Amino acid sequence: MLSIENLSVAIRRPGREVAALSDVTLAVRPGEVVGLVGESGGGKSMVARAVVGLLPGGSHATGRVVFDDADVLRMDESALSAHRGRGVAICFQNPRGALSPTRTVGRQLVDRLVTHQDMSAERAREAARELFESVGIRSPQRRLDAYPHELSGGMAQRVMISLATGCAPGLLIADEPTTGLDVTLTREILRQFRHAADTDGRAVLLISHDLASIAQVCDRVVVLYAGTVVESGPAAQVLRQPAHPYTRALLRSVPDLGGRPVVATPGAMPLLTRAPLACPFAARCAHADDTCATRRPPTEPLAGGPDGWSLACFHPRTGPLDAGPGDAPPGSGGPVGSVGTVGSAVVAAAAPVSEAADPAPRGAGPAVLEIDDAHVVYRSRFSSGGHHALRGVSLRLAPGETLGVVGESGCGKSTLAKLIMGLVPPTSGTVTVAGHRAAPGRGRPSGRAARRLRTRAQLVFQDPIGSLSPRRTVGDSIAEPLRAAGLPAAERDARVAAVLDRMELDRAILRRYPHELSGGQAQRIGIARALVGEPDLIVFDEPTSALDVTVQAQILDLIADVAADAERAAVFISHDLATVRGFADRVVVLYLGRVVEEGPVDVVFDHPLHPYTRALLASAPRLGGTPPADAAPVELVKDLEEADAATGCPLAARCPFVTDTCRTQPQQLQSHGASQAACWRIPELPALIGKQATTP
Amino acid sequence: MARSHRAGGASSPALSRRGVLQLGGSVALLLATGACAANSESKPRDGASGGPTAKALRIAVSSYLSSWDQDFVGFDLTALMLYKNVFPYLIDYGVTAAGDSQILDTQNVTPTFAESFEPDATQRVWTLKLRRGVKFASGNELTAADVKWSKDRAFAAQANVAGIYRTIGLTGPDQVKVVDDHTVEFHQAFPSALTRQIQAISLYVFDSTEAKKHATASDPWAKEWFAKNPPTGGYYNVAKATQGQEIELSANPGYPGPDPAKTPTIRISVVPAASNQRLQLQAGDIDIALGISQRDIQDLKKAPGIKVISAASNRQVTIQMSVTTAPFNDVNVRKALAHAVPYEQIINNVYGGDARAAKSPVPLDMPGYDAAGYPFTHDLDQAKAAMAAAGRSTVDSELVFESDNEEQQKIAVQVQSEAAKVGINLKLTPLDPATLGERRSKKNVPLQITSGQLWVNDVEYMLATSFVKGANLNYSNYSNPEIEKIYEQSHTTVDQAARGRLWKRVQEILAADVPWVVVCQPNFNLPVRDDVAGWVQPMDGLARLRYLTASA
Amino acid sequence: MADLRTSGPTEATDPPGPVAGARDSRFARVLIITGAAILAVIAVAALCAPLLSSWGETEIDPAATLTAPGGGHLLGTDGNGMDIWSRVLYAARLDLGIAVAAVALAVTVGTLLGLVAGYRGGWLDDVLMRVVDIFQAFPTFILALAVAALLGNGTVNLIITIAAVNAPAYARLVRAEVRTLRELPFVDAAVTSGASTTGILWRHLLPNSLTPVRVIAPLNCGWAMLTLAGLSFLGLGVSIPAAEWGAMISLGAADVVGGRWWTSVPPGLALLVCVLGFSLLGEGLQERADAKRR
Amino acid sequence: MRILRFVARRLLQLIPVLLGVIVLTFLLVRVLPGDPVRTILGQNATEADAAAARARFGLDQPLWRQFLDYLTGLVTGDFGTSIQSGAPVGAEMALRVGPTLELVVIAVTIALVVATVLGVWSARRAERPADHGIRVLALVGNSVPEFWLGLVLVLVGYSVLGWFPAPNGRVDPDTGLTPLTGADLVDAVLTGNGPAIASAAAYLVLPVLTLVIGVVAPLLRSVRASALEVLHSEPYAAAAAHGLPRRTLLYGYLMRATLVRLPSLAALVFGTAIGSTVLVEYVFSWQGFGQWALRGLLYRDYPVVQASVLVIALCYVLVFLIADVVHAILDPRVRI
Repeated sequence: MLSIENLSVAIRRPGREVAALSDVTLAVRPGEVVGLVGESGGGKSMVARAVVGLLPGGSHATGRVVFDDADVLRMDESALSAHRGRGVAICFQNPRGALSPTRTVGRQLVDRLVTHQDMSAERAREAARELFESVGIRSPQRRLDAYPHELSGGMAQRVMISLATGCAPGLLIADEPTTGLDVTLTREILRQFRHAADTDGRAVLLISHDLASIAQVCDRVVVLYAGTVVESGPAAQVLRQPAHPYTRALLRSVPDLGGRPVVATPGAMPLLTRAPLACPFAARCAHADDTCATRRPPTEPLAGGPDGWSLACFHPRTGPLDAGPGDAPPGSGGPVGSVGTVGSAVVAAAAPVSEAADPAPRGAGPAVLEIDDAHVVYRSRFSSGGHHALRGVSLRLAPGETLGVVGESGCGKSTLAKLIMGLVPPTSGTVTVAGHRAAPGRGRPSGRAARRLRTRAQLVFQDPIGSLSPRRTVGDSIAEPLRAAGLPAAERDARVAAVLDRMELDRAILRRYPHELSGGQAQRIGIARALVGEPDLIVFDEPTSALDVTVQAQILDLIADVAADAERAAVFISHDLATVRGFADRVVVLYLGRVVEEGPVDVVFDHPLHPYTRALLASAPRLGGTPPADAAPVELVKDLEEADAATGCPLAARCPFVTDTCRTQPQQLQSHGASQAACWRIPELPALIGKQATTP
Repeated sequence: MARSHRAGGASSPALSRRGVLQLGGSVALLLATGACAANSESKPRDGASGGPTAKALRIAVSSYLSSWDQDFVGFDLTALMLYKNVFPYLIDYGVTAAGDSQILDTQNVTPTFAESFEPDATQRVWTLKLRRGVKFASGNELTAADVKWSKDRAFAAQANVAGIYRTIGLTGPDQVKVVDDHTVEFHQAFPSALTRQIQAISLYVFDSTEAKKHATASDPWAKEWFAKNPPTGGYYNVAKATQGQEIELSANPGYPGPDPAKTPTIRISVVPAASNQRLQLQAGDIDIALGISQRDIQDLKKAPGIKVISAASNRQVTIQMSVTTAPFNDVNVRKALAHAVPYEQIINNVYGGDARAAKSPVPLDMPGYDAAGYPFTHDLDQAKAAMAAAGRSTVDSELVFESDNEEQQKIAVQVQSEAAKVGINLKLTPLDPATLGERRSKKNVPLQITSGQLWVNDVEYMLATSFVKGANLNYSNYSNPEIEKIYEQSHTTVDQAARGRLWKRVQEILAADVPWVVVCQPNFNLPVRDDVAGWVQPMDGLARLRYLTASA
Repeated sequence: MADLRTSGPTEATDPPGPVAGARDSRFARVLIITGAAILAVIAVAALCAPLLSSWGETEIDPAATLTAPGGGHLLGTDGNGMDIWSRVLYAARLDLGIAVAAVALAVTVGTLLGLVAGYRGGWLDDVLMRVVDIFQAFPTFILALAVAALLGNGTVNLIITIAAVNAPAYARLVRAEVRTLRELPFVDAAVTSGASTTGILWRHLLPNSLTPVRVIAPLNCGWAMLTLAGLSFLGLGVSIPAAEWGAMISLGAADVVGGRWWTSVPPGLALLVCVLGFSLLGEGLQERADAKRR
Repeated sequence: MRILRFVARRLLQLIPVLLGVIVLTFLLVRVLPGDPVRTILGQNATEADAAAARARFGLDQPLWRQFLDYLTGLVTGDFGTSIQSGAPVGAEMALRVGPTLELVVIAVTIALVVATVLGVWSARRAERPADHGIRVLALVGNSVPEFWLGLVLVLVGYSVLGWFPAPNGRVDPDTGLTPLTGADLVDAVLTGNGPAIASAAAYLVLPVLTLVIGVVAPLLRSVRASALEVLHSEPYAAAAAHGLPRRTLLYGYLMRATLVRLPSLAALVFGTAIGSTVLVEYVFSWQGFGQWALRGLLYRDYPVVQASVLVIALCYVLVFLIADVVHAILDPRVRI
C-alpha cells in the first residue's frame, strides 16, 4: 500500500539548513499497524507530511513515496488533493489544536464525508453520527454541534480519529495520538487504530515517541533517529530484545512500573544539517568504535532474527534488555558510577531497603510540610459557582522524606503544588510549610520577611522554559531567590556556580536567555534555581512531562539525587506512575481533589487497594516485567470527563463495583496494612475483580 | 451710548478657509447704527449685462446660519445676510450709483415695507406708516400689531435691538405705541440724528399671528418655534432649508412695494472649503462665492467666465495696542512697533497690492482724514531709536488675532518677523471666537489685530466707538482727556470746517499717543460668474439679494 | 558528559514544525531597513537643516511671496515669503520630535497604568480601565482643543494631547499582556523565589509585556504625525509660524487648486514619506513578530 | 440568551464610563476660557444683558445645580437648548448624526470588505510581488493626511474629470428628497426616490473613498496576518491534509477563523473614523456631526459640546460592545 524508498528531505531556510530525513525506507501493508518510533526531532512527523505531500516550505525531497503505485512526491496539485484524505488521512497530534476552532466538529466531519464519500449533506450528518458512535463518543447527536474547545482531550482525539476515518483512507496515519492523554484513555484510543486495521483493512501508521505504549497494538515498529531508520522489525520482538543500541537506550530510559532501573543516556539527538556520513548515534553509543564514527552503517536484516527485522548498526546487540550495565554509555562516569548507589541514578525499587533506610519515619519529628483538611475552590468571577480543585486533603511530610503524588489530569495535582507554595490560599483548612502557616482568607503574603519565608519551599515547574522569565538571563533567574534573601553579589555568584556544577551545566549558560535553551537544559536551570537557596522542601510538579524520553531519564537522575539529600523533603507530582516509583518513599493517589490511597511506594504499586489505583496501574504500559499477582486489572467504565461529581465516592460514576452506598456515602481513608485507602469495599475487591475478569 | 460698530470681515471676501471658525471674528459688524456711503471711487469691472431672468441664482457661503431667531440668538454673517432678505425690514438704505457700481446709500434711508417713517417737530416721536397688502407666507397681512409684538419681543430679549435702541432713547416696550392697524409711533426719550439709521437695522417684523400660535406660558415669545422656523414676509421667503447644508429662497409674492426681488429663486449652499468654492465657481456650479480667499481672488480676476466685483473700501486693518498693559503702556514701545510694521510688504504679500496704505487712524475716505501729522512708516532705525527711548532692548508680548483668519494670520507673521528685528518678540496667539470675545471684554489683550469698517462715516462716530474711554471697540483701553473733550464738543459742532479742525487735532493726538497701528485699508472684492448682474455693494456687508440677477 | 554542557543550539529542541514564514522575514527585513533608512535620512536632514538650506525656518523674503520653485528658492516660497525647502527641512524637527515624544509619553503612561491594572486586578483594575475607557471614548479633537484652550497651544501641549489620545491603547495592550503573563509559570517562579511585587512588575512583567508595544509604537508615531497634521488643519497645531508639515499642507492645500502646488505638495510628500517610514518599520516589526508567533 | 445577558452586563458597565464622560465634559467646557453668551449678544450688549442671557440658559446657577439640571434633562432625553441657535440640541443633533453615521458606516463597511477580500487574497499569495504591492500601497494610503487626500480627490474627481458632483452637499436638492433619518442614501431608499438614490450615492463616492483609503491599511494588515496565521495553523493544515476542496477550505476553514480577530480592530477603526470625519466633512461640505460639534466647541456652546461628546462616546462604546458580540458570535471559544 505505502512504500517509502530512500526518502530524504532537506529543509533550507536562510541561515539554517536541516536534513530532516535521510534515506528513509519503510512500507505499510493493508491491514497492518506499523509503529514509527523515536524522540522528537527524529523526523517522524516529516515522514507523515511527506506521505500526504505537505512538506513545509523550503523542503527538498528526494527518493520515492509510493502510494498505490503513484509517487506522492511527483503528484500534481489535483492528484495530490485526490490523494489527501481519500488515499491517506492523518490523525493529528494535539487534536484540540488541529480541529478548526470556529466550526462545529459535526460540520468538520460532514465536510470530509461529503468530499470523500460523495454523500449528500443529510446522509453525511447521519453517517457522522454513526461514526462518532463507533469511535466511542457518547451522545453523538449532541456532540455533532459541539465546538472543539468544548471537548475534552480524549473526546477530541476520538473526533480526530473519526475525521480521519471519515475520509475513508487507504492509509491512516496517527501522529502521537496519545500524547497528553491519561493512562486510562491511552489504551482505549490505541485500540481504535487496531480496530481500523482489523475491521476495515486499512493500513495504519502509528507515530509515537513512546515505544512501550504503542508496541502492544503494532504489528511492526520502525525506529527513527536523527532522520534515519535505525531499526525496524516485528513489534513484540523489537520491544523485548531490541538490537540497535539506540532502541535499547530508548527503552532503558523509560521508567518502569515494575521497578526496572532507569538508565540515562547522556547527550541529545543532533539536529543534522546534512545527511549523516557516519552513524548518527555514534557520539552517544557505548559500543561505538572508529568505524561507527567514519562510516554510515547500512540497513541490513538482523542475522538470526525473524523476517523483516533489520537494523543499521555495525554492532547489533542481542539478548533481553535487562542485561546489566553493559549498555551504559562511554565516558559517563556520573550515571554509571551512581548506578549502584541507592537512591541515586538507579533508583531501583529495592523496596525493603528503601523502607528500612527511611531516615524519618512517618509521624515522627517536626514536619516540613503539614496540610490539614485543605480545600481549594477557584471562584469564577461572574457566576456563583466555582471549581472545587481540592476537597479535604491532609498530608504530612518529614525532613528528608520524598512523597510521590500521582493522579490523572484534573485530579488537583497542580493545585496541590500551588497550595504548598502559597500561590493559592486554602479556601479552608491550613497549610504549614517550614513552620509558616497559611490559612484561608489571606492572599499572597507580602513583606520582606514573609517573602524570605516562602523561599523555604521551592517549586520545579512542569514547563521548564516557560518557568524562566523570557527576558532575563539564566544567571539572573537562578540567583533570584538569593537576591530576595538579600545575599551580596559575590556570595550569590559562588552559590550559583556551585549549584551549576551540581546540575552539570557549563558557566557559559548563565548568560543565555531561556529561548536559547533546550528543554533538558531549562529544567536543569529550574532545579538549580529551586536548589540554590537550600530550601527545606522542593516540590516537583511534573518536571519531566514536557521532555523527551532520554532527556527525562537524565533529569530523573538529577531529581533522584536531589531528593536524596538528607535534610530536604521533596514532593514529586506526576501523572506517570512509573516516574514516581523510582525514588519516592511514600505515594499519594489523588482523584478529583481527594486522596483515595496513600502508602509506602512499593506497597501501593505492588499491592494497590483502591479500585482507582488498580485501574491506573493496570492501564500503564509495562515493558518486560509482568504485573504483580494481586494487582489484577480494573477497568473504569467511563472517561474521566464524563464523570459527574457525586456526593459519595468521587469514583462512583466510573467504578465498575459501584453500589448505592458508594454514591451516597463519602469515603474516608482507612488503614489497610501499610497503606490507607478510601473505599469501603476493599476487603471484597479481590473477589469482585475476579468476577469482572470473567464476564467480558 | 451713541456708538456704532466697525464691520468685521463683513465686506471682506477674504473669508478664511475654514468657515466655521470665521464667523466669530465678523460678529462685530452687526449692530451698526448707520452706515457710510464712502465708496465714491468704486471700480467698475466687466459691465454687467443681461436683464432679469427666471434662472435660479446659486450662492456659496462658508457656513450655515446659527439660528433663524434674530432677537435671542443668531449672530453670524450668514444669518445676518439672510435676515436682511427674509425679514420684512420696514425701512432700508437706498441705492445710489457710484461710478459704474450700484452701492447702498447709507445716508438715504427709505421706506420699503413701510410707506413712511417720519418724525414730528420735536424729533422725538417718529411715526411709522405701514404699507398695505404686505403678506407673510402664512397669508397674514403685516399690521401694526406685528410691529408692536416684534418690538416687545426685542425688548424682552435684552439683546441686539434692545441694546441698540438705547442709543436713540428707546428703552422700554411702552415707548412703542400702536395708533391704528397700519400706524405705529416710537416715542424716544430724546431726539437723535441717528434714528433713521438705527431703525433701518432694527425694524424687522415677525408674523405675530403665527407666532402666538406657538407661544406657551414658559415660552411667551415662541423662541423654540423661531429657532427652527424661518421668518417670512421679507423680499424672500425660505422655501426650503436643509440644516447645515442649503437654503432655498423664493421671492415673496406678498410684497407690493418698490424693488421686488428680481430673481425668483436663490439657492444658498454651504461650502466651508474656500478652494471648493473656487472650483465650483470656475465650473459654473455656483454664481457667487462669498467665501473665497484673497489669493484665489487674484487668480479669478484672470479666470474665464468669472468677473470680480471690486471696490475701494473704508475697511481698516489695525493693530490695537493696549495702553494699559505692559509693555505697550509705554508710548515709545508703541511707537517702535508702529515703525516696525512692514506696511508695503503686507500690502503686497497679503493683499497682492489690492489695498491702500493709510496714514491715520481715520479712514481714507472719511471726511476729515488728514495724513499730515502721521509719522509712522516702516523704518527699523526709528523703531530701534524708539526702543532706546523706552530704555528697553527687548520686549515680549503676545499678538492676538482671530484663529483661522488667514489674512490676519499672514499679517501677524509679517509683523512678527519685522518686530523681532527691533527687539519686540511677539508670540502669535490665534484665539477662537469665544475666547477672543471674553478676553476683549476684559480688555487685557496687549496686542491684537482687528479689521472692520465703521458704519457711520464720521469721526465723531469713530471716537464714540473706538477712542473714548470705555467704548466697545476701544480694545486699547485708550483714554485721553483732550479726546474726551473734543468728543463732547463735537456733539454741538455743526460747522464742517470747525469739525475739520477738531478732527485734525484728534489725528495729531492719536499720532502722538499711537494706540493703534493702522496697517492698511484693503479693497473689497467679490468673484461672481460673468452673467451675474445687479450687485449692489452693501455697505454693511450684508448682500441685498433682491437686486441680483443671473441671465441664463 | 562534557558534551552535554555545551550541547545547545545543535540539540533538537523542537520538531521541525511549519517552516513557512521563513521567507516572510526576508521581506520584513526589507521593510524594517527601508523604514529605518527613511527615518534616518529625515532625521539627519532635520538636524542638518541649516547646512542644507540658505533660508531660516521663519525667515521672510520680502521680495518673493508664492514664487514658483527655482531661482533663489529651491522649492519656491509660500504666501508669507518663506522658503518652502527650508521649512520642509526644519519641520521635520518639530514633526519627528512631537510624534516621538508624544508616543514615548503615551507608552510610559499607558504601560504603567496597564502594568498596575493588569497585575493588581480587582477594583483598581476596574477603576483604571474605566478611566481609560473614558479617555478613549473622548473625541480626539475635542480633547485636543480642550488642552489647547486650557494650556495654550504650544509644542508641549500638543505632545500631551497626542499622548492622552494614544495612552489608553497602550494601557489596554499592556494590561492584556500582563494578564496573560501573570498566569505564566515564570511569574509563579518569581513569586516562589521570593521576589517582591515591584520586583515582579519591574524585572519580569515589564520587559515581557513591552513586546507588542515595541511593534505598535513605530506605527503609532506615524499616526501621531497624521493626528498632528489634522490638528494643524483645524488650527489647533503648533504655534504659527513654526514650520510643521501638517500646518504647511493645510495652509497650502487651497493653493493647489490655483496651480500653486509647491506650497503643499513638498510638505505633503515629506509627511507621507515620513509616516510611510514609520509604517514600513512598524509593518516589518509586526510581520517579524507574527512570523515568530506562528 | 447568554448573549443578551452579556449585553445587559456590558451595558451596565457602560454607565460609569458614560457618567465619567458626562462629568468630565461638563467640567471641561466650563473650565475652558471663553464666554458662551458673549458671541450671541453682540458688542452693544451690556453686562446686564449678558447676565440676562446667562440666566436664560441657566448659567448663573451654581455648578452642582447646573449639573443636576443637565442630568435630569438627560434622563428625560433632553439635551438642553443650544446657546448659539436657541433650538433644542436633541433635534439639531438628530439632523447631524445621520449624515455622519452614513458616511462612516459605509466607509468602514467598504473598508472591511476590501480589507477582507484583499487581505485573504494577499495572504494566499504571501511573499509574491502582488502581496508586497498591495501592502505597500495600503501603507501609502494610510500615510496621507485625510484632508489633503480629500482636496486632491475633489480636484481630480470633480474639477478635472467631472465625474462626481460638486462637493457642496449630500444630495441634489432638485431630487426633492424627503428627509427621514438624515442619512440621505437611506432616506432615498426608504422613500423609493430613484434620482435621489443615484444622487446621494454619487455624492458619497469621494468622501467615502477618502475615508476608506485612510482606514483600510490597518484592517488589511490585520486580516492578512490572521489569514496567514490560519493558513499556517494546524487546523487548516489538518483540513488541507484531509483533502478538502478549495471552496470548503476557504469558506469553512479560512474565512471565519480569519475574521475572528477583526471586530475589535474594526471598532477601533470606526472610532477613529468618527473622529476624523470632522476633517472630511469640512472638505466635502458634508454638514455632519463633526462640523457641528467643532463649531459648538469653538463658540463654547456648552449643551452642544456636552451632547456631542456624549454621543460620540456612546457611539464608541456601543461599537465596541457590538464588536465584542460579533466576536463572540464568530468565535465560539469566547466565553461571555
